[in-house]
This record gives sequence, C-alpha cells and structure tokens, in this order.
Amino acid sequence: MPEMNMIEAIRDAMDVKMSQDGDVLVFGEDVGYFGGVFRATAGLQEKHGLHRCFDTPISEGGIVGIAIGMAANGLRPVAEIQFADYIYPAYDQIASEAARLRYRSNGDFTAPITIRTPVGGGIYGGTTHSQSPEALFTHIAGLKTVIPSNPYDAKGLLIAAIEDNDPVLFLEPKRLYNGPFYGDPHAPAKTWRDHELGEVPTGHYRVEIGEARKLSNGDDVTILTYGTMVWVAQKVAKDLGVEADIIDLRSLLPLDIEMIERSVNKTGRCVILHEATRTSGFGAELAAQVQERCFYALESPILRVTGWDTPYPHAQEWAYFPGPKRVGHALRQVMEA
Amino acid sequence: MPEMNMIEAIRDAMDVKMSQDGDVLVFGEDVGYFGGVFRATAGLQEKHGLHRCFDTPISEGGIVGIAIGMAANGLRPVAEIQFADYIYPAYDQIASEAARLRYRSNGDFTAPITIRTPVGGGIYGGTTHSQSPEALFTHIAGLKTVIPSNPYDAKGLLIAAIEDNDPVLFLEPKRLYNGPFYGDPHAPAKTWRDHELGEVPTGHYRVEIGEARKLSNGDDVTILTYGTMVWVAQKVAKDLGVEADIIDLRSLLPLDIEMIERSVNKTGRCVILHEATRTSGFGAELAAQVQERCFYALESPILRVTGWDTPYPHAQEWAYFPGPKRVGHALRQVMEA
Amino acid sequence: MAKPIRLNTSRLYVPEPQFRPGDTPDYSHIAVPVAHTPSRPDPLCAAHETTPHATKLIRVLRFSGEAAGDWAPKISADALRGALRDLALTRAMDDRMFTMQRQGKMSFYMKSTGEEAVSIGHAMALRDTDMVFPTYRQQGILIHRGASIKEMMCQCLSNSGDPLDGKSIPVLYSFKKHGFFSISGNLGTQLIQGVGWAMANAYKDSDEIASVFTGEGATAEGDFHYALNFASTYRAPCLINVVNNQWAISSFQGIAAGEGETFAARGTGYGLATLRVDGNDLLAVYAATKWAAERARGGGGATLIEHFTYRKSGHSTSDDPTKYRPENEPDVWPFGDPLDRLKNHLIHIGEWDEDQHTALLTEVKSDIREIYKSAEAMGSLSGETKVNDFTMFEQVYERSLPHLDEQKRMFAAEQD
Amino acid sequence: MAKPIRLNTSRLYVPEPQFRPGDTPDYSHIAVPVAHTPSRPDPLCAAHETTPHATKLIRVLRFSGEAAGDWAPKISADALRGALRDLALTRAMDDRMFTMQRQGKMSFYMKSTGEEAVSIGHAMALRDTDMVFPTYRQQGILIHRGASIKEMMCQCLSNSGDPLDGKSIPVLYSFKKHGFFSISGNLGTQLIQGVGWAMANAYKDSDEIASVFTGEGATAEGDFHYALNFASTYRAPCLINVVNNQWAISSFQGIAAGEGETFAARGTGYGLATLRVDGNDLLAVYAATKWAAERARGGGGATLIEHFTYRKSGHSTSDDPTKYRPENEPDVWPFGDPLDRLKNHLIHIGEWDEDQHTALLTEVKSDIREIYKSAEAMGSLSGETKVNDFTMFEQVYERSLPHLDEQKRMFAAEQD
Ligand SMILES: Cc1ncc(C[n+]2csc(CCOP(=O)(O)OP(=O)(O)O)c2C)c(N)n1
Ligand SMILES: Cc1ncc(C[n+]2csc(CCOP(=O)(O)OP(=O)(O)O)c2C)c(N)n1
Ligand SMILES: [Mg+2]
Ligand SMILES: [Mg+2]
Repeated sequence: MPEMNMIEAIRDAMDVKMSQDGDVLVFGEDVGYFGGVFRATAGLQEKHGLHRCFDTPISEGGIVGIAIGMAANGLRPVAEIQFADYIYPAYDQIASEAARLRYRSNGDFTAPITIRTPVGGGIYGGTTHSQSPEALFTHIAGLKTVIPSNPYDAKGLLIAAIEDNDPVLFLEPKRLYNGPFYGDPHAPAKTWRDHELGEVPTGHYRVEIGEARKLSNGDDVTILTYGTMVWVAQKVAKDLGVEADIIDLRSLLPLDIEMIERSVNKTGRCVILHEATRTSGFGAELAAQVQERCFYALESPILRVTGWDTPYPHAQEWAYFPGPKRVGHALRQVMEA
Repeated sequence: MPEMNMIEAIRDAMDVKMSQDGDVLVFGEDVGYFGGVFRATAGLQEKHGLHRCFDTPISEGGIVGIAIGMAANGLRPVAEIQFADYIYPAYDQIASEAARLRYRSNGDFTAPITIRTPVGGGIYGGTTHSQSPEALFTHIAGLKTVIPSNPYDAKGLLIAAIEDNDPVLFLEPKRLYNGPFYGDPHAPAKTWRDHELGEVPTGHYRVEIGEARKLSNGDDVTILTYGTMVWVAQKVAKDLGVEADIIDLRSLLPLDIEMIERSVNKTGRCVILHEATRTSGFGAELAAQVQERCFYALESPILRVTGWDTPYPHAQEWAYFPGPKRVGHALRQVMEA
Repeated sequence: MAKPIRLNTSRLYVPEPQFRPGDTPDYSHIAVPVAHTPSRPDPLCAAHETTPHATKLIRVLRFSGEAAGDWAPKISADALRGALRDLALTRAMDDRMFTMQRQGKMSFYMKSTGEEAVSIGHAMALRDTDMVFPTYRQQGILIHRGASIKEMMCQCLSNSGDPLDGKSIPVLYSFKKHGFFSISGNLGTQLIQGVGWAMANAYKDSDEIASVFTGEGATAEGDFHYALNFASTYRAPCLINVVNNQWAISSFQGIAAGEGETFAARGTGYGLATLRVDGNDLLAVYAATKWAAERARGGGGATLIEHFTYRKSGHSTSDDPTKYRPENEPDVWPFGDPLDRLKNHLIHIGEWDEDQHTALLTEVKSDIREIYKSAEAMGSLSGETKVNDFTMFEQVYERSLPHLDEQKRMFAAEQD
Repeated sequence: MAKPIRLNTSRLYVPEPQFRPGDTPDYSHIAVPVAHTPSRPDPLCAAHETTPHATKLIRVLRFSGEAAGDWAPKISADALRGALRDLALTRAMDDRMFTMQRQGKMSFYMKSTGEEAVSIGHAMALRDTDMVFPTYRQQGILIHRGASIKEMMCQCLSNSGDPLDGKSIPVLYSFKKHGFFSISGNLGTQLIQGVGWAMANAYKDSDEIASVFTGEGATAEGDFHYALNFASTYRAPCLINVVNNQWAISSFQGIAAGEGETFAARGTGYGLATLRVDGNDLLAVYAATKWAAERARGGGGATLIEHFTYRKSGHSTSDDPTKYRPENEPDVWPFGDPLDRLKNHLIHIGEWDEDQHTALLTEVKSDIREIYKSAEAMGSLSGETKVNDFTMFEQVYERSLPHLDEQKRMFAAEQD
C-alpha cells in the first residue's frame, strides 16, 4: 500500500472523486495552478483541467456562495478555505444557507458541498492561522463536521464527505499534514512514513461519517479527542502508563455517542482534549452528554483540557497549546480523584 | 417609579446615555426616523438629532465595521442588528475584529461597542426571526454576552454595556418585550405593568455584567436559565410545587459561576434551560462547568431542556419551543432520579 | 462622564428622503424621459457600451399607451393580454392575502403591488427552465409560469397543503419545478448562489441561464458584491436584477447609497453590462431582460439590470408605511401603475377595452377568492394548521441522524 | 456513480495570466502612457468628473527623470531626498528581515519591494495625524512617519522589545502614536473600520481624515463593498486605496475580476471620486493622495485610488513566486522601479548624483544592520523570545475576568 502524508491523502481523495465523477469541482484561493498554500490540490488542475480545479477571488463568502449554487444545480463542489481563521466571512452562507436550504425548501433544493479548511496551531501562525472553530459549526443544525487525525482517515472521510448529500465541514489539523505530532515542538519531526495510518489504499474507499475510532484500549480512563490532540493523548497516556480508551472522534456531528457511552461506562473516568478555546468549545458538548448518559458510572468529574480563552498568541504558542504537561496534569488529576 | 415594558426600558437606557455622553451614537437598519422595527429607538432621532441616531444600509457587516472604527476613534456606538438571525454577515467583524482588536494591538486600540439584537422565538418568525445564537459568541474570547429577562435588568445592563470598554453583545428576548411569557401561547398575554421588574428607575443605574440574579430560593433543584425561559421556569416550578433555586444568568460571559456553584452544591440537582439548538448550545458549557465543579454534590445527571437540533420551524413553533411540558418532564425526571 | 453634545456642529452627512409624513410630496423634479433613450446596442457588445444605459432609463410605453423606441419588443396581443391577466391575478392574490393576514389566517404577508411588471415582464422574456433566484416580491414570476396559486396560498397558510410542511414563513416559496429557487429570509444571500448556479450551467455546457434578484436596499450586503465580482471573473451566464422600489423597510434608497449613483451603475466598475429600466413598463422590462438573456446565453456574461419602480404598499403586513412617508406618495409617483399602463397600451393598439378590463378584474378577483377558500379549507394559523408537528424533524439532513431520532423520541414523550 | 468528464466541452470561463513559469514574459502591449493624462480637476469637483481617471493612469515622472504634466507637485529637493531615503530604508529593512527570517530568527516576513513609493508618497501627502488603516505592505508609512525601526523589528522578532508582547505574527504592527492602525491578519476587514473612523472624525467636527488600504486581491471581500457603500452614503472623509500589485498570493489580478475593469473603476458605480495612479511614481502617488485628501477634508467625500504597481518579491517568506510566474517578470515589468525613478528625477533636476546615491544605500544598509543587531539582542524565535508567557492572558479584556484568572492559575500549575 502506498505511504502518504496527510496532504497527499487529501489530494488523492479529490483525485479519485474527480476521476470518477465529472460533477466534482475543486476551487478556492490559490488552489489552481499553484496547488494550494499547503499543496493539497497540487497537480489537480493539470490533470483534470482548468475548469475543474481553479482559483477564486479572495472572498470566502463568495466561494461558499457559488458552491451552494453549483451544488443545488447538480454539481459536487469541494471548496477550500485557506485557513479556518478566514471562514467567518462565509459563516452566513454556511449557517444560514448551506445548512438550511434543504430544510426551508422541504427537500426541493439541497446543498451537497464539502468545505475543506486547515485548523489548529503549532506552526507559529498566531491569532489568524491557528484557530479551531469546530464548535461554531456543530451548533448549526443541517451541517456535518468531521476532522481526521491521520492520512488513512483523511482520504476515506473526504471521499465520504464529497459523496454525502448534505453540507460537510472537513477540518484538517494542519500540524498533522506531514506527520503525527506528539506535543513536543522541540522533538525531531515525525513523518507519516512509518506510521500504520500513513498506509493509504489506492482508489476509492470510505470512512463513514459518524464512526469514531478507538486508538487504544484501557480500563483506567476514557480520553475523547480529535485532530492534533489525538497523538498528544496517545503519547501522554503511554508516558504516564495510564491504560486509556483513547477515542479519536473523527466525526463531531454526527457523533459516535454509542462508542463513547460504552467506554465511559467501562472506565468511569473521562478526559476531553481539544485545542480550541475552552468556553463553549466542543468539549463542553461532550462533557454535557457524557454526564447525561454515564452519570452513574462516573467516578470523577469529567475534565477538559483545551486552549485558553484568549486568542491564539504567536510567541506564546506553546504556552497556549494544550500540550503534554496540561494533558498529563488532567490525566493524573482524574485518576487520583 | 415609572413602569416600563422592556422596549421602553431599552430605549430609556440609550436615552440616558445619549443625554450624558455626546460620544454615544445609535444606528442600524430602520432605527432612525422610524425608530426600529420593534420601536426600541423611537423618538431618539427626534430628541438627539439626525447625527446621533440614524439609519444604515442593510449591511450587518458594514454596521459592525463602522462601529468598530468609530469606537477605536473614541466614540461609543450602539449598533442594532434587526434580528439576531441576521448577525452572521457581521460575524467576521465581531469575532475576528471587535473581539481581538485590543489583544492583537496589545491595548493600543480598543473597540468598546455595544451590539443590540433581538433573539428567540415565540412570534411565528420561523427559521429567520427566531434564533438564539448566544453560544456562537460565548466561544469567542474578547467578547461579553448578556441577555436580560425583564425591563429592570434590560436598562441597567444596557447602560453597563455601553459604559464597558470591551465589545458587548446585548441580546434581547423579543418575546419578552411586552410582558413576561410563561410558555403558553394561548394564555392571555401579560404585560410588565404589574410586574415588580417592570418598575424601572429613571436616570442612570447599572446592573453589573457578570452578576446573576436568583429568582427564587429552593433546596430541591437548581435551574440555570436566561432570557425567555426564565419565566417558563418560574411557572413550571411553581405548578409542580418544586422548590427550586432559579438562577437568571443575565450575563453568559462573564458567568457568575460562584452563585451557580453555591446553589448546585446546596441542591445537588441541576436543570439547564435555553431556547437555542441543543448541540453545542450554551447549556453544554453550563453542564460541563457544573459537573466539573459540583461533581461530588450532584445526585442526578444535569439535564438540558432546549430547542431541537433543527432550524426553528414556522408552523411547528410551539412544538419546537421548550415549553412547560418539556421543562416539566425534565424537572420531574431530575427530581425522581 | 459628561461630555459636550455635538449635535449642531457635526459634519457627518446622513441622507434623508425629501418627504416625510405631513409633507406634500412633489416629484416634478424627477423627469420622466420621453425620448425613450438610450438606444439598443447589440446584445453581445462590449460591456462599456452599456455604461450610458446605467444612468438613463429604458422605456417603451408612453403614458398615451403607445409603444415606441428602439427597445419596443414584438409581443403578440394574446401574450400581452396574458401578461395583463398575470398582473391582475398577482395583484388580486396580494390583496386577498393581505386581508386574510389581517384576519389572523397567516402570520405575515408581503405584497408586490406597484412592481408586478418587473416579475411578469421578466418571466416572459426568460425560458421557464431558466432558474430564478427571487426575493419575496417576485410572486409574479410564479403566477406567470403557471404555478398552483392554491399551493402558494397553502404555503402562506402553513397548512396541510403547504409543500413546505409549514417549515418556512409565508411567501418564502420554493418551486423547483417552476425554476423558482427557494427564497431565503436572509437578504442578499442568493445573489451569489445564482451566480454559482449559472457557473454550473456553463460548466455543464448547458445554455440555461440564471436570473437573480435583490431589492435596492439589500444591495448593501456583501453578497451583492460577491455576485458582481464572481460574475465578472467567470463571465457567468446570469442576470442580476436590482428592484429599486425606492424603499427598504422605512429607509429610502438614499440610505442604500442611492444618492451617489444609480444602482445599475454599480455594475460598470466590475466590467458588467448594465441596463436601467422603467420597472412599471412591462414592455421595457421584457425588452431589457430579453437583451440580457440573449447576451448571457451567447457567452457575453452577466448584465446588471436596475428595475426602477415604486413599492406602493407597506414593506409587509408588519409595518405601516404612513409612519415614514407621506400617505399619498404612491399616488403622485410619476411613473404610473404597471397594470394601468399595460391596459392603456392594449387599448391603444385596439386589442382591449374597458369592459373587457372590468370583466377581467372581476373574474380574477372571484377566481382568487375561490382558490383561497379551497386553500383555507386545508388549514390556517387561526384555526388548525393541520401540519404534523413531527415534520419539523424532517429534511434537516437527507437521512435523520441518531441525535435527531432521540430528540424525536423526547418530543413524543412530552406529548403525553 | 461514474459520470462523464466534461473537460473539453465546458463553457466555464476561468481567467489565466498571460505568462507562467517557462514563458518569456512580454509586456510590450501594456502601453506606458507618455502624455501624462488625464488632467487634474478641482478636488471638489463632482465625482463623475473623475470617471475617466479611473481607467487612465496618472503619472508625473517620465523615465527620463523629468516631472511633467498637470499633476506635477511642488516638493522641495530636501523633501524629495528624504523620500528617497525612506524608500531606501524600507527596502533595506525588508531585505534584512527577509534574510533573517531565512535564518530562523522570526516565523514569517513580508516585503514591500517594488511598491514602496505607494506608502511613502502617500504618507508624505497626508498629515501625520490622519489615521491610516494599512495592510501588511505599508511599512513605508511607518518609516516615513519616523516610527522606531527597532520597535518594528522587535515586533517581527516577537521579543522583549515587541510593543505587542509577541501576541501578533510579524509585520502586523500597531502604532497608534504614528496614526497607524493595528493591522489585521484578516484581509479586507479594516476598510470599513476606516470608514467608521472617518465618520467619527466628521461627527466630531474634526478635519482629520482616514486612509484605508487593500491589495487588489482582497477587494473581493465584502468589506470592500461595505467601505465603498458606507463611504458613499455618509460622504465619509476618507481615502480608499487599492494597491494593485498584479498578484494576490499565486493568483493574478484577473482572478480578482481585474480583466473586466480597473480597480479604480469599482468606485464610479458608488458615486465616489476615482483616481488611478502609477504606483511606481512617487510624485504621482503624492499628487493623487494630496488631491483626494483635500477633497475629503473639504467635505467632498471619499476617493477610491488604485495604485498600479508590481509586487517584485514573493507574497511572503512562505511562497516561492517562481512557482507561478516567470522568474524575470519583475525585471520586464514596464513601469520601472520606484526607487530608481525618484533617484533619476533628483539627478535630472540636479539635486543628486550617483556617488551620493551609493553613499545613501551603503549608509541605510549599515544603519539597518546596526538597528537589527540591537533588536535581535532583545530576543528572537531561534533562541529565546524573552516574552513572558503569562502576557498571553493580558489584553483579552480591559480587566481580566474570573475564568481567565482561573486559567492563569491552571497554567501556572502546569509549569511545575
Ligand atoms: C440579512 C438581513 N438583514 C435584514 C433583514 C430584514 N429585512 C427584511 S426585508 C428588509 C428591507 C429590504 O429592502 P429592499 O432590499 O429594498 O427590498 P424590498 O423589500 O424593497 O423589495 C429588511 C431590512 C433581512 N431579512 N436579512
Ligand atoms: C480573509 C482572508 N482570506 C485569506 C487570507 C490569506 N491571504 C493572505 S494575503 C493573501 C493575498 C492578498 O492579495 P492582495 O490583496 O492582492 O494583497 P498583496 O499581498 O498583493 O499586497 C491571501 C489570500 C487572509 N489573510 N484573510
Ligand atoms: Mg426596496
Ligand atoms: Mg496584490
């Protein structure tokens, strides 16, 4: 099986779908000739033609707006927003329009669009190249939100997203593009080359939206996480010798609540990790649901480990990032409680 | 003391501030000559002049954009967004700009703006005149979000918001403009006339941002709520004979977590009510914090009573609204657990 | 805290309409062009050849009833009588629904009175398969395309005959089968979607086009700019229509930056073709639309059309226009009434008379009354809407999701 | 699932630049106007008198060094030499910082090479108290206004001398004391804020004005439209500058709808005054800015100025421009280099010579090197930034809030 990093896997997913289906178009800022600032669309214009992979004006609202119109007219647009931090000008088109077109027209018109956008910090991007806005989308009925943590899932989930008949936000943890990241910026960088999840099948396969993946099995504690934090969780649990059920949610909405429930009912302890701002982050929803459903199994409070309630600072990036220390602190706390 | 409905109280707050401070300007769609679609600014243009209370183009992004520029230049703009459902075109200006201007300039520039906007359902407004998007703002560091449930608080909080040196979202539960609403649309409408919170002092006073108000005292259960649901909670608790600590949060961020903690530690039970969509609503944050802080005091799972995870439908409005039945169901459930 | 009030020294300019309640409106300064300028260029001309058209006004119908000038289209008398009927039907339906809203049968209604010719003249010049992205004031397009008036009424009544199952507020129709895109309650958003639809048409090598609408007030939204910009970049086969009916809700077109320039002129700076047309002149609307549609289909790209008209009623059932403009302003508005003007034209060319006209009005009024009755029989807000509450959980997604199933169960439980 | 690929039959138009890597760029079709048209109207003229200026190009400096035409400003030789020094300083600083970024001293940098005259000519024509709302390529304004270059460098190095305490990425300066608004990383957003600032000036009856900037690429954002629209409605005393340097990141100005019309022309449809100026000609930039500032201060409202220039370097340190455009395109760009052109002018009028010039370049280079050294001594990303991590909790709000205090305690706890 070919080894791919996450960028290659994402590109391959688009390539597979573009090859199978003439209705699939790819567009966004700098995605055409240049192949995207993270190279996710490199070569697609050359291979599939100028009309199928092209640059757009710098107008995120316009990008999503045309995607909706095209999708309603039978195409399958895949739009790239260069950084999730720049998705807000499109928020109205996403939340008011893409999310509700099916509903308000009672199924007369639909908007099967995929919006790809890089999220998360770890590249010294500061306040405007580091955000993780997933909770702003999970609050909107009519949207699906997914976030892969590795090349294998990235390809399969992106294919599933493109084939989905509802609008899907596909969030890409940019710190994982080139390799898993275990939370220490000073450690030598890893690539996906030797990682089992860097082995990506050729051709078409799907990772179903709504199915979480269990990364490790343990009876001590359940760790709920997604994106970059998956690998930090793995590393810290290992280092501390904690036997954890680590669940990589992959899909935030729909949520694989069954797997979560089973696990917490088994372990009785739960820690939630995400990079986003704490207050009203997606961790809040997870904590709320877990205590609703597993209350009587819980032996200690569910803890959240998150970014702080500040903008993502530049020089203090690693003080903001919920790294191994913060995660370890919470894991120990929840185990001792 | 004069009796006012909530619209009058809001108008009076602006009038007081405009009279005291020449830097206070009021603008938005239809707010000038016409006085606003809910009449909140009626008479302000005539009294304070065309330059101090005026109509804007239909451009929510532009409205917030000029507000930020004016505020940075020393004014105290109060911008109206006609319905919260139309705030999304301004989301970028709010979340990326107003919220972060102070941070990214390290205090060199600031954006002391107040954004007033009606929220909530109950007027057959359907998908686009009924939303409660508070959770989309509480997730953004740098913003404050408040929501009064009565005329007294509305005036005092709005004055505090205008005087605040940070951007404040001032959410107005439109169903409460004319009177308290106890959840039954078929019952005769109440006015604020005979309600103690309809007695509004003349002139300047503040209700501090960050302080919740306890509506009733009880040992059975803590009800956390805000906006329209405050009165539904009161009615249902009374009808069921439940002795509840009903906490009207008034300010979502900052949150009066001390009052909440004290109460739940006393009652051991907690129900959270809001009108907004359930998933990733502000109730999730409340539940997460309550279980983090009061875990060992809790005797039953924290329940959330909310709108459904659908757009706010038109004809099915009262099936969507978290009315007395849904609230009663949860209260009984939490008491029996 | 106390700071000086700067009331009288402020240089900030805030536009105001000329007339407010209590004033006697006088529009004699608005010259109604009689020369029926400007001339009609080739539809595939360079965009800048239409720059003069953005500030002039295309007209065909003189008040005498005569059709004159370069733009006078050839339309059969039958088709014109059909158009007259569509105008009358639209107006009668609006009147009826307004009255019924006042009686509590529905939550809300929006009339298009005074500007019906924009929709109907426009629809006549398009193919029925061209997708329109309307606002809430283009019901005339549906009427012209033969949509079921009963279904439209049922939508407004949110009853068991409502194709939208009560999900949307009145007037926000969706009729894919009639090339009528689902109307959004959020102003402006559909402009850029229509451009995307048109780009898809081009991509699919189809020669269908899209036609998108906005009121002059909503041109201030970012989506208007996106639409002009993307339409220019990709030469999208579409028509972008600004219906300038002088008023948003209570704010006049000067607040929408209408004092600086015409709305049609917004297009010139993007390199789009631009036309400004007398929207109360059905033949002119038809001719301008035809021109722009031919241009779009022929690969010439988008045209921005400003339809200059007047909103005779309130914005919706929720406002009283006499609160912000003189009561008789609609009557003194110098461009006449679209229905009367088409009627006069038909009479002028000997294809219509007063008796026929009276009969037509009586007929459509009673038709509408009957249709309304049958619609109301399927439910209304004042009685029972007869919409199953559980439909609110449908069409959120293509297939329901587990959390929605659970909420459905919770809702069922709370019914007992 | 398999559907036909429509590759070759698609009618969808997608703009492409004329030259890509491997091509030999030839710009001989771009006529460099020699007549120095158009003429200079009265700054308080009607906006539409400037319509021709939106599509022509205001120039003052001939390649010979001569200053000619209606727009030739009167600037003292001393001031011109000062401008030359500002240009050289800006360029030297950009070069130095670029190199230092490559050595890992800072995370990122953005040069303004090739377009320095836009910032410096502009700043010379404004008052220092006029607030500018810059993008990340107007560092020249700070240099001209005498901001501390060391502080600027410390900002880029995110070190203990950084006035922003490391909160923002490099180049996103904020210098209120120099009338330089905090730069946002989000494109476009500040355009409308600048209009609001200007409205506040008018409201306060101050005669200060605002000047807002965008690249041609970012004109596609909604904020650009808001800015034009609100500036028109309220006649805001401001200048709206589009720096058309031909490129966004990898996309050429045709993707920003630049094929349809010039960027200056966007303003005509809003009723704004419009000027298009050779951005590599410092005297022309100065003259156009002076005109527009006089107009704004005099109550004439906003002017949209397109500065026609060329981005000689990559977009930032993160991209390699030879990946999307011919390597020598900057050299064959027909409008010359702004620094050389001003130098030639000074020599032409006998106020400068080659030796002085060489000395100037050497001097600024060594000045910059010295300043950089002292800046780096305060920390850099490659070593220790020397910024206290706890500052990240400051300036979120005016005063900290309880939940932030708690997070600060959590952070302190995790330090052990
Ligand atoms: C984004 C948004 N902002 C505000 C509104 C409220 N609103 C509905 S219609 C209207 C006026 C629209 O005026 P115009 O565009 O001129 O259209 P007209 O009603 O005259 O046809 C306003 C402000 C809305 N529906 N959507
Ligand atoms: C809202 C937003 N979208 C995208 C970006 C990413 N981005 C940064 S600069 C840039 C290109 C800007 O081009 P232009 O406006 O021409 O300015 P220039 O860099 O040429 O000065 C892009 C796409 C951003 N910063 N903000
Ligand atoms: Mg209008
Ligand atoms: Mg550029």
